[in-house]
Amino acid sequence: MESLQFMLILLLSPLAQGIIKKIKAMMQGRRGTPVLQPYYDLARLFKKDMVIPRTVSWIFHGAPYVVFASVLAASMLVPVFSAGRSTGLWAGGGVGFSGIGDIIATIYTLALGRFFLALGGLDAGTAFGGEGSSREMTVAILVEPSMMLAIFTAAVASGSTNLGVIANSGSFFFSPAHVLALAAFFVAIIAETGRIPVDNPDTHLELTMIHEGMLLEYSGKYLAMMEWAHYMKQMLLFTLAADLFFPYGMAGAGAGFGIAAAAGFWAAKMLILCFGMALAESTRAKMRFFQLPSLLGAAFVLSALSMITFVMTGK
Amino acid sequence: MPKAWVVVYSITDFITVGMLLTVVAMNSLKRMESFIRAYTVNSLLLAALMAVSAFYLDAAHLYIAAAVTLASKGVAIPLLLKKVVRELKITHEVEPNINTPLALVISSVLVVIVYSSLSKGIFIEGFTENTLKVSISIILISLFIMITRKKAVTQVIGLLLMENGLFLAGFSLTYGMSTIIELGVVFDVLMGAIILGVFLSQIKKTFIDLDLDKLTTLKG
Amino acid sequence: MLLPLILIPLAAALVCLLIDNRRVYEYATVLSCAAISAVALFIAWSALSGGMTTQPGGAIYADALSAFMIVVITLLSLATSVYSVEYMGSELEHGHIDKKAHRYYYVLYNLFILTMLLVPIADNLAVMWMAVEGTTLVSALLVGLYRKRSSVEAAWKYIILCTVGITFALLGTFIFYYASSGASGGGRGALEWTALLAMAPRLNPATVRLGFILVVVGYGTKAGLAPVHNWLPDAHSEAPTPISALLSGILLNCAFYGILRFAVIARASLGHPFVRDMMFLFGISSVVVASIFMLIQRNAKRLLAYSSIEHMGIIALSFGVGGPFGFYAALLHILNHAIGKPLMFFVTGRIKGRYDTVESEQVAGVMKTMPLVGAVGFVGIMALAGAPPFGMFISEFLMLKALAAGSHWVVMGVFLAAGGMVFYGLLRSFGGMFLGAPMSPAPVGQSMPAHSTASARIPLPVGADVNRRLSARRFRGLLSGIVMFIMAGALLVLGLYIPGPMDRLITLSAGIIGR
Amino acid sequence: METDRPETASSKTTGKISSACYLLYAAGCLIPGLLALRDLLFGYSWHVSLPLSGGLALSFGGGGLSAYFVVILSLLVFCVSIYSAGYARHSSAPWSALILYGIFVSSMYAVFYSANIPAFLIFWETMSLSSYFLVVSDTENIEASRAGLLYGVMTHVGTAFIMAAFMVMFFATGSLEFPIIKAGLAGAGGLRSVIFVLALIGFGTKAGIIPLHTWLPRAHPAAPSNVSALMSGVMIKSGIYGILLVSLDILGGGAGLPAPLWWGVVVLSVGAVSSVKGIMYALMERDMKRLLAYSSVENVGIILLGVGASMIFSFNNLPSLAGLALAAALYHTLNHAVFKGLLFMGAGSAVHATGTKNMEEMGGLIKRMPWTGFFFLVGSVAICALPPFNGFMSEWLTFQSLIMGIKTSVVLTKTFMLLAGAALALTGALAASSFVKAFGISFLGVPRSHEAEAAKEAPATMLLGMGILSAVCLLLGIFPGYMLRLLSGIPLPGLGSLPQFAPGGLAVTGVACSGVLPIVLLGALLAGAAFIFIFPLVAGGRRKSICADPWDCGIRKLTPRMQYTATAFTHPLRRIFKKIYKPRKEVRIEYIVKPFFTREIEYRSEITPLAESYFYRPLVRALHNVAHSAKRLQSGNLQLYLGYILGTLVILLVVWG
Repeated sequence: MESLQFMLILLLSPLAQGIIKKIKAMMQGRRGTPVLQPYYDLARLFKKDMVIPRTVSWIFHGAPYVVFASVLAASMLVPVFSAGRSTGLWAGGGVGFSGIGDIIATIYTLALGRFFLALGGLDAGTAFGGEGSSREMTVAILVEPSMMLAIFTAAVASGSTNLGVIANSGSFFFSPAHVLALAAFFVAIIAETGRIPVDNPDTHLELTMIHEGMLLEYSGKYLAMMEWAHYMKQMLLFTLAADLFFPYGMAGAGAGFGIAAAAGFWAAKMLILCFGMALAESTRAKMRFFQLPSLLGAAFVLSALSMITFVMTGK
Repeated sequence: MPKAWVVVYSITDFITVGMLLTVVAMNSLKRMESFIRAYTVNSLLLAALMAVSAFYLDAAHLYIAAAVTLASKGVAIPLLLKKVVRELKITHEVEPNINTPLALVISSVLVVIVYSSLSKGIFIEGFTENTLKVSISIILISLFIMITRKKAVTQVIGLLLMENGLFLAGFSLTYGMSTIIELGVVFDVLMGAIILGVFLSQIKKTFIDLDLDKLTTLKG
Repeated sequence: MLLPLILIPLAAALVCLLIDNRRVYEYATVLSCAAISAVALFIAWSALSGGMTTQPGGAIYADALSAFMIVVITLLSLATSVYSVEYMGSELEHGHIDKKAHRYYYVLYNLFILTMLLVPIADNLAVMWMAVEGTTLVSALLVGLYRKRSSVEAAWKYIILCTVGITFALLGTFIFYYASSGASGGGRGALEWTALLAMAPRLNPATVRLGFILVVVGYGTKAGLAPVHNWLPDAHSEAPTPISALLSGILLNCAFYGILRFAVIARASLGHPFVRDMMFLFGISSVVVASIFMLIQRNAKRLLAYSSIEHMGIIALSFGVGGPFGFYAALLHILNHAIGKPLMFFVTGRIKGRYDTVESEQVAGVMKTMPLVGAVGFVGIMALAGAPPFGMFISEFLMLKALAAGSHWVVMGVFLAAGGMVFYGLLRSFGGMFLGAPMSPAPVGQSMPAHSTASARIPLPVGADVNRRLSARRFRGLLSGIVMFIMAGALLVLGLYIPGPMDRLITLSAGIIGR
Repeated sequence: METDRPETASSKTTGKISSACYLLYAAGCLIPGLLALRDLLFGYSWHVSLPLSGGLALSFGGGGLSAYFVVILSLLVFCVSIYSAGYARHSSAPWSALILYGIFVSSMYAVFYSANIPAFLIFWETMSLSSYFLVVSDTENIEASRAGLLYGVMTHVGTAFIMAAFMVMFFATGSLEFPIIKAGLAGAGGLRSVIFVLALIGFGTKAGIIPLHTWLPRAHPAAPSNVSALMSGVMIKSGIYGILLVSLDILGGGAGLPAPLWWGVVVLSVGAVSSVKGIMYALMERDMKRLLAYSSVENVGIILLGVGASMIFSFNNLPSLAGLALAAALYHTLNHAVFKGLLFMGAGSAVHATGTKNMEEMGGLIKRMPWTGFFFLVGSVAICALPPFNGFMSEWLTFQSLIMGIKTSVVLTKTFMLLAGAALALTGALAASSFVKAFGISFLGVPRSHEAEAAKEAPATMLLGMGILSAVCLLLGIFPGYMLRLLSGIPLPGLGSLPQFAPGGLAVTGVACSGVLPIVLLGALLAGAAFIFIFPLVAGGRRKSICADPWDCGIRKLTPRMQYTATAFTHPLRRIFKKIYKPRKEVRIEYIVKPFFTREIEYRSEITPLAESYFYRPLVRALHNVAHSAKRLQSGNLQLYLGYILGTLVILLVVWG
């Protein structure tokens, strides 16, 4: 049963997107689109025909599959609401340890998706695709260190990079190191999911877009896959944040809640994060691309601080 | 110590100092003729020294040595030099690079260095001590003359002067080695002089002038 | 068995002097060199079996060390004579020298060999001095052979500097004699090396020290040890290429041989440290000076000349550090250098034959125009740079070993640093010449050393005569090419395996030096 | 050699013969490879000694570390030789190149087998020189000969340092044989540090650590591509081998004699700097092969991260972690050899097909040479450490060891490990970006030049060589357990105590516990792909797709020149990191009517490598100045020379007379 918990991410990620949109709309005093709008979009896109540029190669066709598969596989590695000993596709797995997938593996699997996303953007040979990929990779370069450092904090604190172990050792949470790390990680999520102030998910103004730039040539089924994968990535990152920094209330964890309760906790955490995201988006304005380093640099400083405080205080 | 030795010492010292003086004096000479003359005097003194000690030590091979020296250094080489000078029409002055007083000072410094640095431990007995020091001084000073003079001919003369000093040293240290060696060395010197003469004419031909300042095309 | 070494070259010289027929005197020279090589090998053999060969009269004699030197001298003179036939031949055919000078060259060549052979077989140190002085006089004439301004200048400097230097060597010799006479109680002294060695422990140290200083400065001048090396680059760059090869390949070693002989006595009376310090002083300064001058040297022959200075410095160092390894390394290095340096001079001569210059800026693409010469040349510079698997690596490695054992770290550091600079200099200059696209469309077919530019200047003879001359030329080129390949091969072989007899000879000689 | 010459009949036959020879090489290298594999698995070792001139000897030995490197070498030589068989057929390679290739390869074998100082030095230098000649083997290429000069000199200087290190060993132990030295050095005390520093400089030059890397990005591209594959794949690993041999095996006294703490710290920092800066320069390159060369610098840095961490751990007496870090380093050594060889071969066939190394003149190659494109893509994914390929596994291990280091060691080393971890993370992202660029710009999009338009697929043998290595990339990625089993056969500190796992699995236990099952990960990926392939058929049903021009903002025609160039792709980073890159930008505009109608706009942007502009150029300039001023000593003035004689004499008389 728990081995299928990734299905939650697969199925509910569009909902999360919808919720965020809704909250934003309400904050901006609009009624906004219905919460289920992302589902409608996906369904429609899946039904549409595709327009394929003449110039593309098989990379263009392959990219959506790789992107989606990588995000899905990554979410299979992550304990959503249960980090139980027996859970997980590969609990033990003959590897002589318990619990579910590895955080570094998760991050790098996501990176695989990003790699092909960028290639797909370049394949059509248009300026916008190239621009999108270039900026995406640049942002990734700026985000990666702070994200990894933030993860290190959690990993070192619990003495493992194994998400199961991390989630199980709920003893430490809300130590100063973790607060700082969480802040850094949140900024990282903003950048990774292409949210304001890094990127504007709703724009199609060529000169400012990053993620949309890469998707510009995609349509129909492929676009649906890309978008879905994007939603899933967003929710996956939320879940990761939860597992790493406030795993309290997971099933099979030290506290050992029941499945239902754990699922409830998870939903709550997700809602909180969605709200935070919406808040961040509607209170900030989109930054110029070359102002990003200051923001992400700040994130890096935060994570470094968290690491250092941990090294110094040991908690 | 037999009385003869004392005499020998006094005379030889007298002569060797004379040789040293001629060499030192050459620092102040400017005209080519006088230069050659000074060299001739120097060689004659050398020959005389050999003869004297040959007489007192009545060693036959020293007479030979003296004769050879006289013939080669006292007569042949000066003539050769004069011939070269005449052929190459080297008339004008032999300008030193540095002025006379300084040259004199430096050469005396050289003498001092030699006298001070040749440790007493070297010598066992005999007139060699003073003579050796003189001869080394002569060699160094004539090398110094070669350094200060511009003309190629003066280089040759300086070289020959060094040979004289060398002969003096060899003679004083060894009472003249075996004659064969004397002859060999003299032969070498003679050949050297001749070949140098050849090259002097070569230089004259190719460089028009015998000034050494011209001979600086090969650098680095 | 030693007299032939003197008589054969003398005879050859007379032949060259008297018979005015190019073929004859060329062959006479080559044959005499071959003959003395044979003799040399015999001497070496007897030295290996029975120790020293003495001649009635005792003025000349040969022990293992002399035998070693004789072998080196004769074999190299043979190679050079073959190369001379090609090189001077083409010089003649392109009118760089006239017929008279051409013959005159061979006369002097034989005399030069003669004088050089006299050095190692002289037991009497004064005789040895005469021989060395003789080499100066003869080779000075050879250096000035071209009668150009530059060559005359070089010859002049050469003869003046070397004569001045050598004067001090004779003075030093006298002083040794004096010391010996002192040792024999004021009686007649000795100039025979053997005798001196016998009484070495009783010699007055102060006297010996003075004498040794004078000898080192004197013969050091001739051996091209900095800071009294200045004649060397000029003479090497201006002499006809085969003579440059002889100068750096043998002559320097002959002069250094003089130092070696005296050093043995000096060590016996003063102990090793004094000799070591003198050698380190001159060795280090030579290596440093040479490496600095090689950095930006543009003229290939001058570059090689400086490299000779460096190698003499290395020999001095490894002799200075001493110990069985040190002495062995010194002699082995003498051997290697005597093969590698002439080889590079031959290569340079080929380049000059093709491009009519040895300025590295004006030469490019040798690998294209003369692939074999380029390949041999690369082998040569790698060997000279002391890179494995060539002979010099072994000798330098042995020296380093000895240095490390004696913990002379400063010397080692300087040597290694200089080695880097030397490698840069060699590779920069020669690499530039060998690589790149050939600038002027040069005629192909490298066995025929036709001057691309000079042949334009000189109208070549016509008709059947041309063919005959061309074929003869091709033949000569082929011969010297073979010689060059043999030498390159020898460098490689010495790096991997020293033939047993040669090894024993070197070991014996090392024993003599290290006595 | 890169350009196709018109094939005459003779050149065809030479091509046939030389490709046959290359196949022989390929067959030949299997023997030592398999033997070494056996030694490694069953812990055999052997030792032979041959006499050398001068009373020296050449000793060789196998087993352990050297066996591991021999395996790497053989694997790569096998594939590269097969590749070269096709390569030589179409490029007018001279005979010398064929022979030199043989010398180069065999000298590398000899280096790994060497068991005493003379053997090591001789074959080390032979390896360097033969590679030098291979770099300049296209004798008319002046740029190559310049690169060769730099390479030759730097490697020679490096060898000098190695020699010095060995000489100190000899001084300390009185022996030239590694085993005896190993035994004797235990009590050497401070000398060990001297040896370590000298060796690190010497071998670091060959390994291409910053700032000793300058020769690498010049020499590797200049060599023919099959050779650059070997140079980047294995030769620089010989530097790593040397560092491991000296600092862990020999100085470790065999018995894991712990290194001083600062050794590990130095190696770790060197590794961090090299990895980050190497990949940053790689990112800025337009020249495909130089990009790959710079990324080699990065990967050497990553390897050194592992080595340094392992040193620190063994100092802190944590053998299992030391083993883990070392395993990571060795594993990455193999991996880098594999995918860098693969990438260089791919680049080689691309360059061969287009006749240029500049990526901005390629483009769209994947449609013209699909297989090459595919293999290059595999290599790129692997080198970016993306699962499920091999690069990921070794970097994962490195990450693990660093994180555990942060957890366990003292504050000072904690900090260093922390920085190293951040560097590694940054490196990963930068690498991804540069290889997105490398692959995207040169293989995707529209051809940017006629040559690229006319490019042809490489011949089968070349593809075969690449194909094997691609397969190896995947296998090494999904069966890491076997690798650890292999590594635990090496007698180096900690490797013995490596935990064993199921072939597919890889895990860290002890201080921490985590692990991955790459094979399952692969399964997950496939499952995800399958799901998303099936889902639309169910949900949306089959839809047709229309072909159209890409979106052009209403300009009627998009030309290839409107694509994003490599320069443009990295422009943001050039701006963000301008402190490090110090970019020089110049824009030249020709006007018809100023300032409105321009005839031509030229935009040039270059970056200045720090090490060169602040260390090497000044050094060379200084040397040249010294040399120039020294010329005055040889002024051609005879009197001066005579003065030298007099001066020398007088001084000696005064001092000793």
